[in-house]
Amino acid sequence: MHFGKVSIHKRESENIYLLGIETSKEIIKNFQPGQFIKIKINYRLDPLIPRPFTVHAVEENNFYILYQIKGKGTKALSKLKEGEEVEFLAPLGKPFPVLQNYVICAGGIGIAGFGYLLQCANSKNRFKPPDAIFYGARSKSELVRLEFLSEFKIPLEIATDDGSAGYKGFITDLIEEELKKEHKDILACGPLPMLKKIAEIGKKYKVRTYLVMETFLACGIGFCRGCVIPLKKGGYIHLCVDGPTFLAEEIDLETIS
Amino acid sequence: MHFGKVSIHKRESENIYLLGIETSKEIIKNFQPGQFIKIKINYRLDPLIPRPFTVHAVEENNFYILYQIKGKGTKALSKLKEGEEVEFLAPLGKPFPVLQNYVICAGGIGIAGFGYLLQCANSKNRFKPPDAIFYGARSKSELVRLEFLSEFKIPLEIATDDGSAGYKGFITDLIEEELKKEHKDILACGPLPMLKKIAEIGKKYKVRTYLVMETFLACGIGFCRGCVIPLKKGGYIHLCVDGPTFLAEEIDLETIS
Amino acid sequence: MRLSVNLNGLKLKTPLMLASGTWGLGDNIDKFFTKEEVETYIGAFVTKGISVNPREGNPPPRLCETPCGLINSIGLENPGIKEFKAKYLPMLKIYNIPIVVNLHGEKIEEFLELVEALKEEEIEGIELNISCPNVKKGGISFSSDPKAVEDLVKEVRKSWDNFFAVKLSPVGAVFEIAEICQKQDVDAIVVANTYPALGVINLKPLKIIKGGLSGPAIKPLTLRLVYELSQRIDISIIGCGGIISGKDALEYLFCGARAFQIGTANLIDPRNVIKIIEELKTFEI
Amino acid sequence: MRLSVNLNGLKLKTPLMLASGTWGLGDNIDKFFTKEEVETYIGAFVTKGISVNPREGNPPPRLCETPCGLINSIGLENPGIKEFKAKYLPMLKIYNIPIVVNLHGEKIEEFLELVEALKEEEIEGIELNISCPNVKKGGISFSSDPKAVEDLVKEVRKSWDNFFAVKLSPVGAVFEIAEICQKQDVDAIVVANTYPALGVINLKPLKIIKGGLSGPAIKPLTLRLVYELSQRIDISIIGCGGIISGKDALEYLFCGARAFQIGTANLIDPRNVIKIIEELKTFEI
Ligand SMILES: Cc1cc2nc3c(=O)[nH]c(=O)nc-3n(C[C@H](O)[C@H](O)[C@H](O)COP(=O)(O)OP(=O)(O)OC[C@H]3O[C@@H](n4cnc5c(N)ncnc54)[C@H](O)[C@@H]3O)c2cc1C
Ligand SMILES: Cc1cc2nc3c(=O)[nH]c(=O)nc-3n(C[C@H](O)[C@H](O)[C@H](O)COP(=O)(O)OP(=O)(O)OC[C@H]3O[C@@H](n4cnc5c(N)ncnc54)[C@H](O)[C@@H]3O)c2cc1C
Ligand SMILES: Cc1cc2nc3c(=O)[nH]c(=O)nc-3n(C[C@H](O)[C@H](O)[C@H](O)COP(=O)(O)O)c2cc1C
Ligand SMILES: Cc1cc2nc3c(=O)[nH]c(=O)nc-3n(C[C@H](O)[C@H](O)[C@H](O)COP(=O)(O)O)c2cc1C
Ligand code: FES
Ligand code: FES
Repeated sequence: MHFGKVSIHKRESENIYLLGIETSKEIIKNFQPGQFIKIKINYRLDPLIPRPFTVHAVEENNFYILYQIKGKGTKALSKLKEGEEVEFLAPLGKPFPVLQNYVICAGGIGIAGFGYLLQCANSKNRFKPPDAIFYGARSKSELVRLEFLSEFKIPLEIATDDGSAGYKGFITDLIEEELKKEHKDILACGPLPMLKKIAEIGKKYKVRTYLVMETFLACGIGFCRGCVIPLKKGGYIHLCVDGPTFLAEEIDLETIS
Repeated sequence: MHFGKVSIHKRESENIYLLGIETSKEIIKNFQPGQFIKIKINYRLDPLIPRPFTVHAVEENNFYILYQIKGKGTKALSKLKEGEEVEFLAPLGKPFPVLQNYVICAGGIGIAGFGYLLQCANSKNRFKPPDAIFYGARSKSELVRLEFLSEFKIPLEIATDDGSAGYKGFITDLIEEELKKEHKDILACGPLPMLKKIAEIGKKYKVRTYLVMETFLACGIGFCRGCVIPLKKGGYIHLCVDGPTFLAEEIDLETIS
Repeated sequence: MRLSVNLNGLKLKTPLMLASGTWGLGDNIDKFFTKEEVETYIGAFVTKGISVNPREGNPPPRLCETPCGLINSIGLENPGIKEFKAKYLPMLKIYNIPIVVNLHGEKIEEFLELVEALKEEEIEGIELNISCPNVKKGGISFSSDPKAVEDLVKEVRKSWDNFFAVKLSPVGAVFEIAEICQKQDVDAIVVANTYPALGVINLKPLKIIKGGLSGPAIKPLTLRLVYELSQRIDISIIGCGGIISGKDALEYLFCGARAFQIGTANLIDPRNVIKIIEELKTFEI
Repeated sequence: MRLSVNLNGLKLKTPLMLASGTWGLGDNIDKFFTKEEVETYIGAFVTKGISVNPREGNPPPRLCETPCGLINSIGLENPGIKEFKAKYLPMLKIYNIPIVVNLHGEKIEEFLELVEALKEEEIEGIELNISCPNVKKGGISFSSDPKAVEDLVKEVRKSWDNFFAVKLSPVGAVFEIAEICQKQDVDAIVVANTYPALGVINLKPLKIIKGGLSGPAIKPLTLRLVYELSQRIDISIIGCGGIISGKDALEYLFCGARAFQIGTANLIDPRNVIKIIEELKTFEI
């Protein structure tokens, strides 16, 4: 595990927090967008297993994660104070694929990983900027990091379930509108129902569609074989080493719930 | 459980901390010297069982505990930050006996409970001030709260194992000197070997000798029957409801290790 | 969710029962609960294990904390049936909730003597502890000897008409014994008691404690037993093992238990009872 | 303390073995350890359970965290003996430490086929998994069928001269099987595998996982088994269950184990191995 220190810990919405961790440049220089870290939550035995979070952004010798409170691990994480030491394993998993003409689609906390993608694309890295960012949430108050996202000068399309900001309805409706106009690849992260819908749309418009998947992880490094995603062709693939981003057509989304 | 807020958390020596908890006067007004609280350490499941600490001092709507890091519970406790909420059960156990001509004897962290006794004795309460405080520790750096103790204008006799402050040797040597001069009752709290020695001295000089005992507690309230101290006459007594202070002659100190 | 439960005639206002040995014998209840709270939140009292003669219990150490668990080796300290009836039962009777007396015997005759002594009292139920792992005779031997359990249960059923539960050990011939209970018309089985465990108090010189493990650590183990048993047999199951939150309790109820007992949770905070029921109430079902 | 151990001829530089299924098959070791670290800290590798044919394992969910524990239901995903020998074994051979292959079969013939396939390799040892609680045939049945274990162990011992360990299930006929192993000249028993457990992934609709519980939660249970076994029999015991610190490891060594394996600790932090051994080193003995 690597060591770091909490440099910032900020509430971004009722349930979403931004956590900055200061560590060495040596460590951070290996991070690529789409990869994740596994962070040890408190120094005692409960929760036992470190939890995974995508790298949200990088700045000098700091990196950031953006996380939503779900259960006991994230609740415990939210008690971390600035200055406290944290242990983490990183970088883990495979980076996002390098795409050319594409849009990104985030549902809720699914926005987390795209921050770093935008940063990299912005700094003449091998990653290219997306043509647009589609970002949906339940309501306006749950849309986070808008200021940060707007820095990249990329068209931002917003949808909320209650219409309190942007389009009223699912973000997938907006994506479908976009694809009707022009075929573009999709890179999507968000709740399972959204991903299933995206996979349908991607299939319909015959565009390459990548989904960032989730599952409970133990080791995060290929040791335990616990993080399987079922494949359409039969058998399984391991999220922590082969993912978390997968081509939609290869995954057996039906059997996942 | 009652709720409180950390009002102060201060390191007093390498391993000893002073923790102040702000709560309501309603709760504190029931506290008597010698009683203890059981504090829930962190909001997760490890450590599972709240740990017991004697009331060290009381001030307005704050009470204090003085504790030494021993294992995982006290280590976790030491991470509490000012302003954080804590849950505790209190007051538990029986108060110190009310003695007339007596000395108190503290070994190491055994000093904790006597602070509140001195405060009470000072405020024309039914508790009487001791004739002297005997306080021993391994070395000068482990003698804590000396300034606070000196406020009560009671003779303070110090001993350290290494002679870095006061008498070089065991505090029990000084007590024996004192008893040779004049017979006085003893109220003692400290490590088991010290308590055994005190019991011997008490017997030799035929004075009433009270020992504050320790054992791992679960409920702290008489429910579980886990906190037994063996009696000389056979059978057991329960530390959490009948103690923690016991007449030395009643306890079977031999079998305790 | 609806809280009241009827366990073969034993009517509980809530499915929560206070597990044996973890809240005393009624002597300190009033320090932590009002009468109204007791009657609102607690489905039933289960007493500390009572034996024919008083028992002073095991020498210390009797407790050891382990990761998310607690080992105890109390050794069934209790005042004996006579003093229980004279001194403690009247304190419990103040409350208008069912009392279930947990019985400990080392032989069938002892159990029958206890049952006899309770007949004249207004007591809603009994629970046979055939599982205590701390006492060599009695406990351990019954749980690995289905035939002995059959004889015991048959005799007790003959002489006790009210609610009759058997508390199983989680080790040994669990499934066989559960089936025997069903066949012998036992009203419910409590699944389960603590797990045989060892804690190291000191390494050098080695000082250990052998006792029963309870608390959150064992929840996934006992939950498995409850689930498997509920799939195989029809007798009412009272789940018991590691419950400290409303969610834990719901897991038991969804996995086949009709009621549940909480033990270690009482030791952590006597008012956990209230937190658990309040949490259950908010659950939509 | 002195770290090296000789287990009936199997020479370990440290008493720490990497438990089966919790560090892969050597494919990622070099990302977390230098060769020197491996050879300094790790007493022996125990591979993931290998079967005759490749197995793709169970459908998700395969994991569920519980209080201080982890339930897994991997279902023995492995590439099969042939690919193991061709692809993975060479990666392990890079390191100068003993390799123990964990074998999984559902019948005696399968185990013998595996042993045969390993004879031509330079492998220091084998460990029979007769305890995996996830696979209906094989695992569960062996651990509750001492006679079947006797036949199995006798046959394997005939055809395997190097180090031979049997990994017990903590449930079932533990003591009987341990005695059989001793009688049949098995070199060591691993005490023990995971405990049958159930985790609730979702309440409504109910989604559960049945699998084996590992991690700190089970330490007091397995420690008890190790202690009781070491009091009764003479065979070398390798303790395994819930070790995540040097102190945990010492508890096993003081309670009768001659070496130990760590499983879940590897999943929490692959470098826990080093922390554990460094902690052991500082212990005065
Ligand atoms: C590669 C990866 C990257 C991630 N990046 C982010 C990120 O950037 N930001 C973010 O907020 N979150 C991210 N997550 C999700 C995050 O890791 C989880 O929300 C977090 O681990 C939840 O932990 P918890 O202890 O709070 O909740 P838990 O108490 O662990 O429970 C969370 C939920 O998961 C369910 N659950 C538990 N076990 C299983 C199982 N075996 N199978 C299915 N469901 C189960 C529980 O029932 C519960 O509903 C990522 C996940 C992965 C795999
Ligand atoms: C009534 C009472 C009042 C107290 N007041 C104070 C106080 O004012 N200040 C203060 O600093 N401390 C006080 N203590 C002691 C304090 O409660 C303990 O030091 C603390 O609980 C240790 O917790 P821990 O988790 O840090 O250590 P733990 O990890 O619990 O271990 C501490 C030590 O106890 C040993 N141990 C564990 N279980 C047992 C057992 N069953 N039997 C014997 N030994 C065991 C462990 O091996 C270890 O050496 C008091 C204790 C009691 C009973
Ligand atoms: C301190 C203590 C004392 C116990 N005494 C008894 C007893 O006398 N009789 C009995 O049947 N069970 C006894 N038990 C077991 C509990 O009733 C309960 O079955 C067990 O602790 C598991 O539940 P839990 O995990 O909620 O604690 C005792 C448990 C503890 C912790
Ligand atoms: C993810 C996972 C996979 C495992 N796979 C195997 C296996 O293939 N064969 C086996 O004998 N034991 C297997 N085990 C059991 C471990 O080797 C070990 O016996 C058990 O986890 C208890 O030790 P621990 O508490 O240190 O994890 C596995 C355990 C885990 C957690
Ligand atoms: S989480 Fe262990 S292999 Fe993926
Ligand atoms: S600690 Fe439970 S009775 Fe004293």
